[in-house]
Amino acid sequence: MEGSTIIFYLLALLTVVSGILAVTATNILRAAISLLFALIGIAGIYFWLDYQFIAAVQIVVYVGGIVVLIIFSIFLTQSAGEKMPSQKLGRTVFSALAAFCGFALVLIQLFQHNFPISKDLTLTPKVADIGTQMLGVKEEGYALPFELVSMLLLAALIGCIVIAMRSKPQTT
Amino acid sequence: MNLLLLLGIPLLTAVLVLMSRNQQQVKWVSFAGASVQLILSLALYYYFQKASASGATGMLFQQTYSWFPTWGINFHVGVDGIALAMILLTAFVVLAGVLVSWNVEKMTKEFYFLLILLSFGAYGFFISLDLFILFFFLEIAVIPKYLLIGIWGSGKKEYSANKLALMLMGGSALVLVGLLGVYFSGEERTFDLIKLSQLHLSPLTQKICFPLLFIGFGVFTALFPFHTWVPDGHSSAPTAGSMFLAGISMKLGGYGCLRVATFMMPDAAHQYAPYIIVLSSIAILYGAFATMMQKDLKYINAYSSISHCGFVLLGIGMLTKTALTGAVMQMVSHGLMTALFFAVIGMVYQRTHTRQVNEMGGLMKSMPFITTILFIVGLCSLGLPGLSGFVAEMTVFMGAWQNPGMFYRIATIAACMSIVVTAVYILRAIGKTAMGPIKEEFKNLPDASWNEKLAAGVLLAGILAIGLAPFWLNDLITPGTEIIINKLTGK
Amino acid sequence: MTTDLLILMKQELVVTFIIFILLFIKIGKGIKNETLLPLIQLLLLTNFVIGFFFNKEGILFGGMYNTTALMVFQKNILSLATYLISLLCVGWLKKSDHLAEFFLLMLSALLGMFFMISAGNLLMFYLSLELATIPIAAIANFDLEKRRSSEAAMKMILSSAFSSGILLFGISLLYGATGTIDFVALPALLNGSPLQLFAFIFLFAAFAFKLSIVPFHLYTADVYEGAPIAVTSFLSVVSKGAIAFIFITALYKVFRPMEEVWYNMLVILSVATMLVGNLFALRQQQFKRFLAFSSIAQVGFILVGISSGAPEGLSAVVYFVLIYVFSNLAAFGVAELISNQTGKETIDDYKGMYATNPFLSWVLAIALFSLAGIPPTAGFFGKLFLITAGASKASYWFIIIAALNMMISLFYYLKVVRAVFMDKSEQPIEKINIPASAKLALLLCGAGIVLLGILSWVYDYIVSLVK
Amino acid sequence: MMQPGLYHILIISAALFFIGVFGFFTRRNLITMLMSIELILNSVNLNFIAFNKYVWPHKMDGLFFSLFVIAIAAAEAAVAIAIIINLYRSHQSIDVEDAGEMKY
Amino acid sequence: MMNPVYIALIPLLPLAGFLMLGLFGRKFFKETSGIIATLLLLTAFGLSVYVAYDYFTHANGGVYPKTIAFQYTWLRFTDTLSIDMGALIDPISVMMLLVVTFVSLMVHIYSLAYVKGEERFATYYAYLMLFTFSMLGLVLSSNLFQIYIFWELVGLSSFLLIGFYYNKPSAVAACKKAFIVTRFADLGFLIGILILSFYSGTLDFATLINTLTTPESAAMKNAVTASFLGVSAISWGMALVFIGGAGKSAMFPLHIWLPDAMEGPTPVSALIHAATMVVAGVFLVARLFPVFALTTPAVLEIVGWVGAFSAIFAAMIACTQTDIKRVLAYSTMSQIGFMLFALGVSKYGGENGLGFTASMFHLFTHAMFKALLFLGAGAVIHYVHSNEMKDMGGLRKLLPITHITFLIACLAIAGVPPFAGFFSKEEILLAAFNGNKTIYYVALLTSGLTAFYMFRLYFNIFWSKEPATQHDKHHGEGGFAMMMPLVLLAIGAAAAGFIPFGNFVSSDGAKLESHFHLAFSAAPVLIGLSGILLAFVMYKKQSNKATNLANSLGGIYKTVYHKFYIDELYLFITKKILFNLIGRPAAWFDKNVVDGLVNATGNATTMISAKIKGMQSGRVQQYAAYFFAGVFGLVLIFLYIWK
Repeated sequence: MEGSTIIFYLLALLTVVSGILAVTATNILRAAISLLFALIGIAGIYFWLDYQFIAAVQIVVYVGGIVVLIIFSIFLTQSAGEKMPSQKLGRTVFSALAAFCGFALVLIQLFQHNFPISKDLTLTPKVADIGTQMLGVKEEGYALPFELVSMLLLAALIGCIVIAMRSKPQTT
Repeated sequence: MNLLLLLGIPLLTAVLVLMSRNQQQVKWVSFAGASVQLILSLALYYYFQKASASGATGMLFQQTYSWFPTWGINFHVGVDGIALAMILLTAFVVLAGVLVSWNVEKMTKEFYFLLILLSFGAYGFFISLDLFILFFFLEIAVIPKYLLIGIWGSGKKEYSANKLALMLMGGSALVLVGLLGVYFSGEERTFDLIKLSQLHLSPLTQKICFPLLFIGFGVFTALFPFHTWVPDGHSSAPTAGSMFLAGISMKLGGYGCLRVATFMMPDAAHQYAPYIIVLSSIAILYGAFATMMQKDLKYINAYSSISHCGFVLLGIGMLTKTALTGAVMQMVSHGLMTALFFAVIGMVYQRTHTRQVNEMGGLMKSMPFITTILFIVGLCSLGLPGLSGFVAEMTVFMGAWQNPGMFYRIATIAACMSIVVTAVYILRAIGKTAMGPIKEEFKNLPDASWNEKLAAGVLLAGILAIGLAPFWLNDLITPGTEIIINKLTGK
Repeated sequence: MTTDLLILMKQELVVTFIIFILLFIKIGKGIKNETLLPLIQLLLLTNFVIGFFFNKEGILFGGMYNTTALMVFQKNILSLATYLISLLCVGWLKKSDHLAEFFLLMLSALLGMFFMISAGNLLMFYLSLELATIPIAAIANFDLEKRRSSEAAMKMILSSAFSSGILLFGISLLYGATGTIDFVALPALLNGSPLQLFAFIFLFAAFAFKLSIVPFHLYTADVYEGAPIAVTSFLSVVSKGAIAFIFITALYKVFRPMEEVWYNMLVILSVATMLVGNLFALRQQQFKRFLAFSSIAQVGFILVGISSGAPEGLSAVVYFVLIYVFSNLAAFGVAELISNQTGKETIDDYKGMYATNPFLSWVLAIALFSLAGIPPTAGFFGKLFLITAGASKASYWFIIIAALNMMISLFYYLKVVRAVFMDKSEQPIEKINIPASAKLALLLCGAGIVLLGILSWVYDYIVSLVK
Repeated sequence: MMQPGLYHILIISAALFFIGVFGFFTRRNLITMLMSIELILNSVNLNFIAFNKYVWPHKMDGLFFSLFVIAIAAAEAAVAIAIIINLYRSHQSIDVEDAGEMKY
Repeated sequence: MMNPVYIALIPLLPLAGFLMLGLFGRKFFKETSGIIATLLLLTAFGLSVYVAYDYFTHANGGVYPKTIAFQYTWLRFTDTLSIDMGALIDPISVMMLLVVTFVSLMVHIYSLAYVKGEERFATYYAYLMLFTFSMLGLVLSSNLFQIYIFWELVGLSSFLLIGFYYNKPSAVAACKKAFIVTRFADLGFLIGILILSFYSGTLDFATLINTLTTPESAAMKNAVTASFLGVSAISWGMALVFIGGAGKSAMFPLHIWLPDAMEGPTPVSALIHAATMVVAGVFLVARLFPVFALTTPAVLEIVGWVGAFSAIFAAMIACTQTDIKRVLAYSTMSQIGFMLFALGVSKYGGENGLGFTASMFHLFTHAMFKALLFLGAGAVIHYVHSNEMKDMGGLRKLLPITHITFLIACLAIAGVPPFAGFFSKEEILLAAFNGNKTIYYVALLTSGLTAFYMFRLYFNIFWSKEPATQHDKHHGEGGFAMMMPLVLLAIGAAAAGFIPFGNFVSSDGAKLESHFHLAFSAAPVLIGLSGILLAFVMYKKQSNKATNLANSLGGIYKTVYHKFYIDELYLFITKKILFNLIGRPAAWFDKNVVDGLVNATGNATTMISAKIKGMQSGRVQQYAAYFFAGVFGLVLIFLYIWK
């Protein structure tokens, strides 16, 4: 077994196990940390695939941004450290079953399909290309979506400010 | 003559009613509008006769305006004798309805507006030659009824209004599906009644669409077992509402059954005729027997309407020329008669504050005019010669008997039997209200006022005009039914 | 390129422009609501008017953005609806502490919808869909001190995030199976393989979620009920309209090779949608919630029209949405006025309203009749054309069910009419003071409801756009 | 064991997806539900990247898609957290069961 | 040929009177309406006389022609079937014109005094005019449907007149009963018309009779071969038409309305329920006689039997009744039975048509003496203010003119020569003797009963006991207006028998010699006289002979007294069966089943709506679960099941 293969399996294990922990841990902070590891694991897989740029973004945005946000919000809502109320067993079992069936179904579909796997697996995107394409306006240019996302971020920002910074005192 | 005038006048009246400043103005505007419309209808009759005399046949005064060209919808109007008869009926009933509502105090403007709107729908329906606008006008007439009953009605009005609106909408839903079936079956996408009637619709289409259309329209005209909106609706409605309901609205269904279902789909008409006849015979007898047990005057008339409208459907189901003519005559006759009946009931109720026959008695003493009208209308209902009911029923019977075959014969005889049952309940009702000893509290009740007299006179004129001299109506209708029957027999 | 850009994207640019104006206003000293609101209304009117000029068809950004006359018209319908909302909800808006932000977010969503309509590939579609959703989730919470408002926002954002996940999963599979996200290239690559179908169903479900199709509709009522009425009306009219447009475009243009599948899906789902929407609407007391379910049922009818798969279906849907804008906004407008001034929101509260508020009652009645599809209101034509379009495939049972559902829906619309006109109440709603702009909007809606059907050239115009 | 390839990654991503779904269904804490959503989005991203890498490497559609998804996820999370915080203020709880006032 | 205008005027004058008095009577002619009506009718009577004179003096080769004076189409059904309004002039219609106008005139005059002071004086005359108009229209009918129309109108006016005292519950009940029972019979008539019109292809009497009596015509073959329940269509048709006639003519079992009809004013009873309307059935059979006799003799035989049975049945009841008008009513029924069985035993043409002539003759004479009886009874009632025999007695001195005229009438009806009834009854008996022996014996017995009950009546009114003192002495006999008709009718009743009736009326229009045999007459006259004698013995003086007899008969008497419980039977049928077994279930069915289904649909919808509300649980996770299930449901359907 090659080294990269081992690395891959380790990453996969990390991702899946922390993912499972993230949705099952009873301590919310622990769940958040597990999520962090799962995201890092995914970033690792990106690296493993030679998609460094996206891996970097993943780490910056997710690990550095979203998870931090989540942890902050955990503190803000004062629920850190408490044990979370557990779900009814019936629903848990049902959900697990549903998820598993869905998982199986998806896998069946994926494996039934014959993906035309490319011969040329060495092609990796270069950061410079990504940059030009991101701001390009012609064919294969992603300037418009980029602008769109910026509008969205603006809107989200304003929305967050208004909602979270509620000035009026609590009435109910 | 421009048929759009028939739509324009009610529309104008409605607008003027909305703009009126006080109750008095509302009433007079409506009265004027209805009168003008009646004159217009009579003028239409005159021009129609003139045109017929000069050899014109089929649909006269046709006008076509493109409306939704994508769908092939045209605003296509025209009249033949059948439609004209219905228009005349509507004009009479509307005028009378406006007159008997003279002392509606509550939301007068809205009341008259809805009345006029309802009549607008009816006129539009009768002159439509395009199935889409026919359907359009059919549905226009539903909501005014709902509101009239719900707002100005009495008794369990909300229940009745709901039931009526829902059942009628259900009926029109079936009509819609039937119409669409017809629409898509032809090579050409058209709603035009005349064009469609010239196509030979495929047997399958006919087989599916005919019952849809017939039952759909049948709901409007109290086809058994879809009649249950009739008693509740009529009894809860205000006087003019009941008049319009029974006098005009139920005729929309009969007219639709004849003009749309039967005319367009002759093969299916033959195929389904036995079912129609069974249902209508049941309606006739069953309605009559059910009437016998009613104690409320309005219920009596409502159930008897079921019975009488059964004759319309029976006539249509018999598929002979005379029977079809009879069906149309019965529509006109029943429209006038039942409107008058409801008007009289309204007048009685207004004075005695009861509609229970057992609580009245001897009213002839204090209100001779009203009871005389009650008598006449009752006699018309039980088919006395000289009044319109007789003419219409006899024409139906005569036409029904033209259809040989034991089944049809037995159905006809069954239908004939209703004349006895009708006599029983009508005489019972009249005997208990108008005759017998009078109660103390009813002794000094006033007789009809001018508007009521005029209203009764208008309708009575119609009833007598048909009853005493039926030939003009017969001559008016027959060319129309001839066309239908030619189509049915494949000539 | 630049002039092309200016002309082809004029509507998007105008909206962006307004957004930035609002942003500067917000950042700057801030203007009183009384002055700001007319300004916004004016800007929105401009936005609407501009839609009628300089129309040109074309493609930008290498196919990511395209526009046609029909798309311009669709966007205009949305602009109009937004303008009407800004007129109708003045009462609530004036009281708002965050007027500028509110419009900023709402217009962002509108911008998202514009882009969604013009989207040329799945990425653009996804992004604009999110742009059209996330800000709305935020403004759903703008009744900041109301519990229900935040609950609604929460349900909206979580549900739509979940649906985004499903959508994205579908898109990723589709991408894997075809290698493209471009709308133009996709149809040729669709061969109906199971995986493609699988992916398509995921996509379809996401559409269904946004359009509130049963069983993906469950968030709708709660969100409608909890959100401020301005947001609810925006959601139910603008958002639904936009999704309907893109949905029908996607099905007709992109997924045409799968027509057999989606036709059957539409039949099943539209029956379910009409039935469930109607059955739930029957039992509602809260007016907004009632309208939510009724709008679900309306969506069922839209599906009937879409199922035709023919240009008639497209034109009928556009026409219906146009009518729906007027009808629904009129109903919401009345509800807003009442709720804002009296705090009453249930149908029982409307009892005996006619005595005190005849104008509002009539507007409400006409709007409800239009929604129920009663002539001569335009709703009749809208619904009839939808059904006619759907009937072209001649499935009698389907059409009968649709037609009978019209009857059920009539029942509950009449329930409201009955409360307003017939029932008596000890404490009817007092006389509502109708602001001028709201009155204008209600009149516009009323006129639209009455005239859109009778004036057939509107429909002809849509048909000419569809071609 | 085989050389890891497309299907391995697809399995991971599918697993993550349904782990997310499971979490979404069972977690009662709103923030943890949000975390489940993040898992779902990440699984999608993984899909995109994998397909881009193994099946359609000549264009970077998948890459860009996942880039934008990350951005959207951030925005979505931000708004969601803002809403959750607001909800917390009014309900004093971030249990999803406590926010079920509107029903039927 | 005479001017059709005259003929048209005969019915139109009363019609004009009806319209005038009906519309404006209460306001403008409150006092004068009686005079106006009488004058109008006098004119009509004059015209009738003129027409009759003109007609019977213009025989064409010994045969009176059937002519149509005028006719115009009223309602056209098909090319051949149409309702035409016209006047058919033949011997029987002319004879009926005379009878109707004459009796009606008498009643009009009589009523001037009798109904005076009544609040609805004008209305009363309007009704009378309406009746006269309808009756004249009926007898003149040239079209089968026309006769039906006037038939109904006659029924209506009868209804109105019986219910004239509308505030009396018994009158209301009686008028309803009369109308409904005859309506029931009319149903048969109507169906009969439908059958006949279909097979003959026409409604016109002349053509119809012609077609249906020509055995070789195609229509005829159809009508004979088409059968239902083993009876040919034509027989059904004629039998059903006869049911209509039997209803109007109060034949068993449709007679129950007639005695109750006596609730109306007495002159009305004289006009409608004795002289004219009730013979409409006889007239109808006579009108269609060729068809009956030539095509459906079996039906004619039924007619005969119904007539004979009704005659004796009614006579028996008449013997027990105490209300004088009811006695007269049953006597009417009995006499009409005579007329009908006379027709029943008759054949068509020549000598064989004796029964026909006899029937018409009896109709004619009966009109005279029965009207007289009723008017006389009216005078008595007017005087004592009661209908019951027990309130009367010994009135012969107080009401001399009434007494004499009444006696003449009694003698006439009892068949005592030389009064009118004797001649007509003789002819009937002779015809019966020739035609059907059983019927003849029944008839003979009935004549005896007739004589008995008539004189029972006579003695009870005018002899029996001394008048009670409470009678209003100075009330008198009612003056000239009431007496004149009595006298005129008495003359008629006494002398009408000498008219050579056979010269004018016969089954085929040809003259028929009278058949008077002294030997044959002996039996009936003797029987009649013995009946009178029995009555004399029992009722001349107040005694308890009658009561004793009644007691000794016991149950039989009771049964007869209660009119064989036919009324109760009807009551049972209508109340228990029609109302309880059909009407009530129908109403119940409508309310609970049909309507119930509609409501159940509504309720079910609401219920389902309540049942599925759990779907909308308010929990966002459950929403997502539904979403998820929806997606995978679609996947399963479209990926696995659908394929």
